[in-house]
Amino acid sequence: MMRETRYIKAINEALSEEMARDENVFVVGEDVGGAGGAFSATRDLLARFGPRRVRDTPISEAAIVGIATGAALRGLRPVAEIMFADFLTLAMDQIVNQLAKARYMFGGMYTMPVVIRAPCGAGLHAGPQHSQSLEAWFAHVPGLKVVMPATPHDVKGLLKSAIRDDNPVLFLENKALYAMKGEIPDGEYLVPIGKAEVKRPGKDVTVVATSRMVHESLEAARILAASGIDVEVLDLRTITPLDREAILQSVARTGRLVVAHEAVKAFGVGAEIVAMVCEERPALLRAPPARVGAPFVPVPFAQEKLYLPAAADVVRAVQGVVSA
Amino acid sequence: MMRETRYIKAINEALSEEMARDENVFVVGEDVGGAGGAFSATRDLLARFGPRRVRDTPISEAAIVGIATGAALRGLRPVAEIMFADFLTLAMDQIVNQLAKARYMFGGMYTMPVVIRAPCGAGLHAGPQHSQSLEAWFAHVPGLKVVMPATPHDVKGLLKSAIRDDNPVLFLENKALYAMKGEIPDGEYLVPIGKAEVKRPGKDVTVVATSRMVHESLEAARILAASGIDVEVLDLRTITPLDREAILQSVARTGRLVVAHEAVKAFGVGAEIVAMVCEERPALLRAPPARVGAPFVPVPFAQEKLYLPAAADVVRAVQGVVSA
Amino acid sequence: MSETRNEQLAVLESMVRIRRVEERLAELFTQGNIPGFIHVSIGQEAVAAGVCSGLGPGDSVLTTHRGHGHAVAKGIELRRFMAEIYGRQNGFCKGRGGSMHVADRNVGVVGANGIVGGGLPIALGTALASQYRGEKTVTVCFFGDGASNEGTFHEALNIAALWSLPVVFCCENNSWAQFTPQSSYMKVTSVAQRAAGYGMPGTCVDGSDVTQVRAAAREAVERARSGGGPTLLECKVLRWQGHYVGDAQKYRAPDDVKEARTHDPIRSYAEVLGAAKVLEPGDLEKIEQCVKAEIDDAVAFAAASPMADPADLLTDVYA
Amino acid sequence: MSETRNEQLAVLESMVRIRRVEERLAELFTQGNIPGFIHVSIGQEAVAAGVCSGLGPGDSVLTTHRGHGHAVAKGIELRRFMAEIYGRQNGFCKGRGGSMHVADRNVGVVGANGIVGGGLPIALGTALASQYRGEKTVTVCFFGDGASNEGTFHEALNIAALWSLPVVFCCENNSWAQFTPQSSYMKVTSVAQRAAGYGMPGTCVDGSDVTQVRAAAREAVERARSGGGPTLLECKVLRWQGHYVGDAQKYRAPDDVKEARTHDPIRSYAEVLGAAKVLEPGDLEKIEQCVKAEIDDAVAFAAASPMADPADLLTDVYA
Ligand SMILES: Cc1ncc(C[n+]2csc(CCOP(=O)(O)OP(=O)(O)O)c2C)c(N)n1
Ligand SMILES: Cc1ncc(C[n+]2csc(CCOP(=O)(O)OP(=O)(O)O)c2C)c(N)n1
Ligand SMILES: [Mg+2]
Ligand SMILES: [Mg+2]
Repeated sequence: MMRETRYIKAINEALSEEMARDENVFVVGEDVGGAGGAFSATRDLLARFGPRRVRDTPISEAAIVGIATGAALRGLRPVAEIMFADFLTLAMDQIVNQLAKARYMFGGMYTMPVVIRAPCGAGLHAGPQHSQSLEAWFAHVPGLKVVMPATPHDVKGLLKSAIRDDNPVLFLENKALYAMKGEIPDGEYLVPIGKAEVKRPGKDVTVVATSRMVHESLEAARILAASGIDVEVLDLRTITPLDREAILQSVARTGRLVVAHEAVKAFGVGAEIVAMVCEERPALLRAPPARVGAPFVPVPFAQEKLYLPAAADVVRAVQGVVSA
Repeated sequence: MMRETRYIKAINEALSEEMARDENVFVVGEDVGGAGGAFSATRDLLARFGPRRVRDTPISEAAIVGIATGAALRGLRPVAEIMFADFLTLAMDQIVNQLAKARYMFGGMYTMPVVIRAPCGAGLHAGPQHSQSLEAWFAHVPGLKVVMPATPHDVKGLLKSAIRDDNPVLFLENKALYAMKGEIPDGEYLVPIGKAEVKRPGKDVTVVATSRMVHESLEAARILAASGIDVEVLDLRTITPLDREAILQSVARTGRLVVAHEAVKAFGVGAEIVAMVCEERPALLRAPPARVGAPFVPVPFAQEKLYLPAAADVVRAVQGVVSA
Repeated sequence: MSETRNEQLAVLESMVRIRRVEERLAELFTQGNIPGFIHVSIGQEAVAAGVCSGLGPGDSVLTTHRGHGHAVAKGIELRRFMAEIYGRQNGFCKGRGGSMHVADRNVGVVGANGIVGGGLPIALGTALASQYRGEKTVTVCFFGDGASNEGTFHEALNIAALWSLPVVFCCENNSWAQFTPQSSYMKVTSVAQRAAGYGMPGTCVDGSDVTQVRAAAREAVERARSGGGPTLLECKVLRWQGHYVGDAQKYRAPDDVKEARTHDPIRSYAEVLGAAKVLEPGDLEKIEQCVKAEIDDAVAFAAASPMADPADLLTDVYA
Repeated sequence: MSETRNEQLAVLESMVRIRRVEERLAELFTQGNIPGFIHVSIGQEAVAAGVCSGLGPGDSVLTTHRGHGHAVAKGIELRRFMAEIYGRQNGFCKGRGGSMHVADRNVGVVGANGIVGGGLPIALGTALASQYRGEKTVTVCFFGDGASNEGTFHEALNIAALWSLPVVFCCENNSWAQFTPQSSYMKVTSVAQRAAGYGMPGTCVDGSDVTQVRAAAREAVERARSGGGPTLLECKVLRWQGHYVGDAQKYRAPDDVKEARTHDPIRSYAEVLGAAKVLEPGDLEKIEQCVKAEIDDAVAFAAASPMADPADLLTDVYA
């Protein structure tokens, strides 16, 4: 049986189910307790699980990640919330030099089952310091997994998998999707980390998309279908470990590649995907690949619509690739 | 007239000359004063320019960048030192959300002439938290320039240009090169930011290299010359703004592309360069491109030699590309 | 202290201006004229007006997400201020910053900041510039009690004390950080008491009493200006409204809100000035009229300003 | 306090072991047997030995770049400790960490840290785990006076006090941070005085006197263990040597070094125990012999251990 829920509610369910399942799971972050989270992800968890397992913190992002790291070193399974992904900048040492390296640096002595949830992306007019998509940084850090779910279904299944994963997972939710509705199964289910999914099959061109751009790409596919171009939309879902197989298989089917993400295009995740295909399987490509991403500019407060990559940009890129 | 100097001494000269030239230039950081810097970059500056312009700080990396940002907002030209590039993680908010965005976010009200110097790279057995190459992160941040000089000549000329630049420049020195000797002109000279340089012309394959990998690539070129492969080594020197023209022109001459950097290969600077060429001028390529970079692993303490990309890796990549 | 009547009335007017500007902002936001978020400082006006009354145009102010009051008190031009909050091209930041990033270097509003605690390290630099040049100018850095738990607070206060920088760290302690009460984020209730750990004087005043604020600020500013170094000045205030406009404060006891609203810095000061015959019948009405006209004008300007076009959006990333 | 002779001798032995281990490390480093950097704590042994003497194997210790003493005092196995510093595959971290990252979870050496101040937030988590599980275990987090100026110090102490975590923050105040004297990085000279700003007890003791260290640590550990929350324990010590082995300390007055070396925690404690007839003639020699044998054995083990091969290097990035 399926039922409809919102993206943010799906997150809340995943947290609640995993906390009920495993006594070692707890959540920690700013406003996560009494207030139920800045975006309601942790609503009612305090009432259900009590203050031991739902921990409000001061505004101290580095410490939030440190708490998670230390607790994991001693066998707990923390889920930390950083209120906006932009504030991960305040915890980079703790994430990159401590958490991500702990297992390797200490010779495999520890497992580090930490999830850091953070809402990324623009669309709420939250301005240049509250709207960034920084996944490319974290994808460049050995020891981290990076997940970016695009739908209510995936966000729930992936968050549950992330909590059960024995590695640090940076879980980047898209706050512009929080209100989005979608179908999810009634019972428990998991979505595996590291597996992309074809969200729309097509034969002319592969659009590898992440997060909100999955929906823009699906919209682009609908538009392009009218002019006879059949687009396959591959939702990457996980950035690292990158599902190279799924990308290569899709490109093998379509012969053409477009990558679409909301982050700044330059030095973004799209570069790795394009480079990987061009290096490893260039013969698959019948046309040069293309990338869609934001211009090399901070996210502006007011004119987000002019700034943000959208379906029209994907349409243009696909048309370019198809006519090349 | 040319004379020989070391990379670290060239930095020291650049600082000293620019401080003498412009009263608004000052240096700030940990151990930069009485001690002359952890690696001697600021040696004798305190004696020459006094404590007003050579400022020892507490171990407070975020504050060091904040000092520079605030001083620049009021018209000074700070040169901040972060002792190891790995510690930039402690100042990411100040660098990315404050310094890099200030000009844009405040509508062009300010110019932000800040240089942040930081030694990157492995080779000194300094371990996983003191050896990283993180330039790809900063290249993904609009508002920053990112410079990585490979020679004593370039480090001096580029540092002087960085200090005169009206934008924030992240100046990534390679600590494994500090002791390296090279020729520099006697008089004043500048090396422009944003211009790559052919360090060795060749006709069979272009190796775009950064920092220490320039030397490894030159060594690879010597080795390959013996087997009749003529390698062009293009020293990128600046990561952003990327010198696309120089890259495309070189590939136009050679028809083949290898990118070599010390940073982790996945989601590194090499991805952008490969993607850019494959997207924009795929016809230039007679063979698929290749990247050389570190494996997806933190930098190990002891076995750096097994870990670090070196001439042999460039040789292998070039051979692969040439025989493709 | 010998104060002219005009000075006192100017302080009152400043508070009234802040209150009315923010009330209007809340209204405009609720009507859908303003994108994003709006954090008002209603009830806390005495701090902005009191502290800024002792500053000159060469002095610098850094502020936060809750920064309209500080900008207005420091003399920001209302038209381009309002246009910025509207997100228009004629705003101070060309519509790229909005409410959380208003700035006007000409009157020393260095900038607001969306990162809690993000301004404190920057204030070191603006203050250092004064010292470096031998100027007698000072920096005031405003921040909240929540911000006092960020690492940047600690790094900044330590360095300011060490270098004797001409800066006043002004903490508006409203005992809330977003939706969370202070007891959930710090064990101590006074931020000023942290000053001792840096070798810096710390004072705490009733931030609803503009006379107290002005006296403490004058002392701190005077110390900074004369080379005596920084001060941590804590002003205890009460948050009348939610964290942002539209926040129904379900997490907060209604009585707490009611009690907060009994502390009205404007009404109290008007009473004080009335009792002292400084404020005469009709004066307050005149102030209100004058402020209303300014705001009407600014809103009209903002509403008539164009949005940025695509080309505008790509400029100013680099100089 | 009623102490057995054995306890006192064990503390003395612990200090001697630390001293001799580090002297040997310095020698081996100078001879080129050890890659990277080595930061010794010679002269500061009373802190490691004194604090760790009150801890059990279930208690956690986090340490720093200058962390050999803490690891050794907490009972790290010397063979794999030495092998790690040699960078060998049989080291605790398979040669990937080296001196700055030694760890042995089995004896509660959670890990050393190359990032100054990096351990303090992590100590919150290890202490929280004790509280979460209702264990009576505690965490001790060592750090330097330089580290007390990082933002992480502030965030960590605030939260530890707020949550009453079972943690002792132990600051070894040696009045140097690398090549820079304390007067250049903080205005206050006592770190303990910062505790008040968090609502946490702070104490300062002579860190060259192991008896004082033990008494203060016992009190702090007892408080933590019994649910009384954290303590900031400052131990004033003297740095005999340079920042790292090979640092000629040109930036430091020779007299300062000479003076530092007059405070020898081992000699003083041996004298105290000698006067009390706890240490009898021949005891110290026996300790020295025993320690020397352990170290010889560990060095032989390390030197005979293989280096990692390329395949080893790629494991353990993920579980
Ligand atoms: C680094 C950072 N963390 C969290 C936030 C989200 N946030 C915005 S305002 C706020 C509360 C700030 O409290 P306080 O400093 O007391 O200021 P107040 O809102 O009470 O004026 C929070 C948590 C932020 N903007 N920046
Ligand atoms: C974040 C960070 N900044 C700077 C350094 C370089 N560094 C290593 S040790 C040290 C001095 C530390 O001083 P203190 O905390 O007093 O410890 P001590 O060395 O005196 O034991 C510095 C600056 C570092 N490792 N990490
Ligand atoms: Mg507050
Ligand atoms: Mg020290």
